[in-house]
Amino acid sequence: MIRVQREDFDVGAEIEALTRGKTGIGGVASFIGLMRDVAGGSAIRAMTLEHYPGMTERELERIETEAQRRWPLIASLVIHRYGRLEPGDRIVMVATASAHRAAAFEACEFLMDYLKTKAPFWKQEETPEGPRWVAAETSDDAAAARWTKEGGG
Amino acid sequence: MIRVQREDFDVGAEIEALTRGKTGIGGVASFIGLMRDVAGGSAIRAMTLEHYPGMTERELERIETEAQRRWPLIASLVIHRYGRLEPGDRIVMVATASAHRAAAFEACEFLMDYLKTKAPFWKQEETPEGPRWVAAETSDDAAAARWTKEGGG
Amino acid sequence: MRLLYFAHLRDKIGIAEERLDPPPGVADVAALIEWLKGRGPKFAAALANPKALRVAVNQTYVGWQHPVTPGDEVAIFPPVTGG
Amino acid sequence: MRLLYFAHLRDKIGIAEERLDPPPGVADVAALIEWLKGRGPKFAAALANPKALRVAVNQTYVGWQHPVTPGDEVAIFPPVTGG
Repeated sequence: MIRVQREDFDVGAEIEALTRGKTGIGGVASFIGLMRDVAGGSAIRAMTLEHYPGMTERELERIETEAQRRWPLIASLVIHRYGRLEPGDRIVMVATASAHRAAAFEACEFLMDYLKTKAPFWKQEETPEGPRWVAAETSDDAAAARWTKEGGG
Repeated sequence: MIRVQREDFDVGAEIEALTRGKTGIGGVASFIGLMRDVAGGSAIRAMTLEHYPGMTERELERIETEAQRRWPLIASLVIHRYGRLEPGDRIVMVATASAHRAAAFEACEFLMDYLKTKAPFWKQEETPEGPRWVAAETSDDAAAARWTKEGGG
Repeated sequence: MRLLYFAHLRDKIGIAEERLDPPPGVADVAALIEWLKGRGPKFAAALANPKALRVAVNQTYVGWQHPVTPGDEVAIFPPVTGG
Repeated sequence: MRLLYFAHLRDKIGIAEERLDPPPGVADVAALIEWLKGRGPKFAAALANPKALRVAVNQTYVGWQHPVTPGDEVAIFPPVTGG
């Protein structure tokens, strides 16, 4: 399941809803991205996440489908927020459930790596020097590329 | 922080407590181990986790210290339950928080792998054929061994 | 054709969305970008570095040889920074 | 010396914990296991396969050459299955 929303989410409730009644699940890996108060040496007061409505949902669904194709997932979830966020706020959550932990961990990392390089979101930070668009990280491209090399789990 | 307890835990509340006020955290990786209703081809009604009080805490602390030495963690948490559990019940939770996601993911996997092979817990399952002690998995030894080969993050 | 610009590309161009009818010779993404650059100095500056551009046609990432047709939704944006 | 047995080892031996005074010649883990095996058929059966045994002295994993002394807490158990 994927969701793109302005509102915050409840991590415990989301994992509970994802796994409830599915007693074949042995492990749930999850990742929560939080807004940091520093970036590139500047203090960040807040940031605004812009996205491309329509394409965002399509890309997240495509990435989730790919993860389900590569690993034996019993359940998966991607939630990504947009709008204005402050330090400590939750930005993104990915959770993957499988019978065994290796598949859950790998699929969770895969989803985060692909989301970072493919989901059409852009961050604008509010710094003491004014607003600043965040530049893409080459380390994110490298992280995503390893899944192409390995050819999947 | 490590905890060994009979009671269940609240995943969302634990992550919230672990990260609150630490606005340098960019990502939290977590893993939750759940009790499955099948194992080795048998339906499992329940299981009882026995442990070695005293040594369990020492081993978990040792493993957590090692993870903090290898990766730049801002916070970490290991909770492991003991006693009687039923399918769908939470068994274990590991959470690792860092500025960036790669360190959080790696440390979380490391903690789970080491916990599986070093923390003195033993599972006895209630099967239709009677109680059965779970045998150790060689795949768990292999998973833990990769951290020795790689020499850390 | 519906054109969408996002993030700092939109800031530089000064437009978020527009409807355009490129001439018939503009048949793929590369030609469209070239044609847009000829529309004024803001477009020329914003679209100067092709490596810093990502293009989606009908909400799917495409390469520069991908065809564009009058009914398409074409989005041009910088590399993404979500997650 | 305080001896502890866990999981199916405890079930086989029939004892969870005992206090023992091994003879002075029993100076390391290997000698202790050998001496315990001589205490009866249940011990001999439970401790027959050294590869299936893990040993902790004073709550720390040790190898078979690790010394044991009268004040130690020695735990013998099968490979762990937590997580």
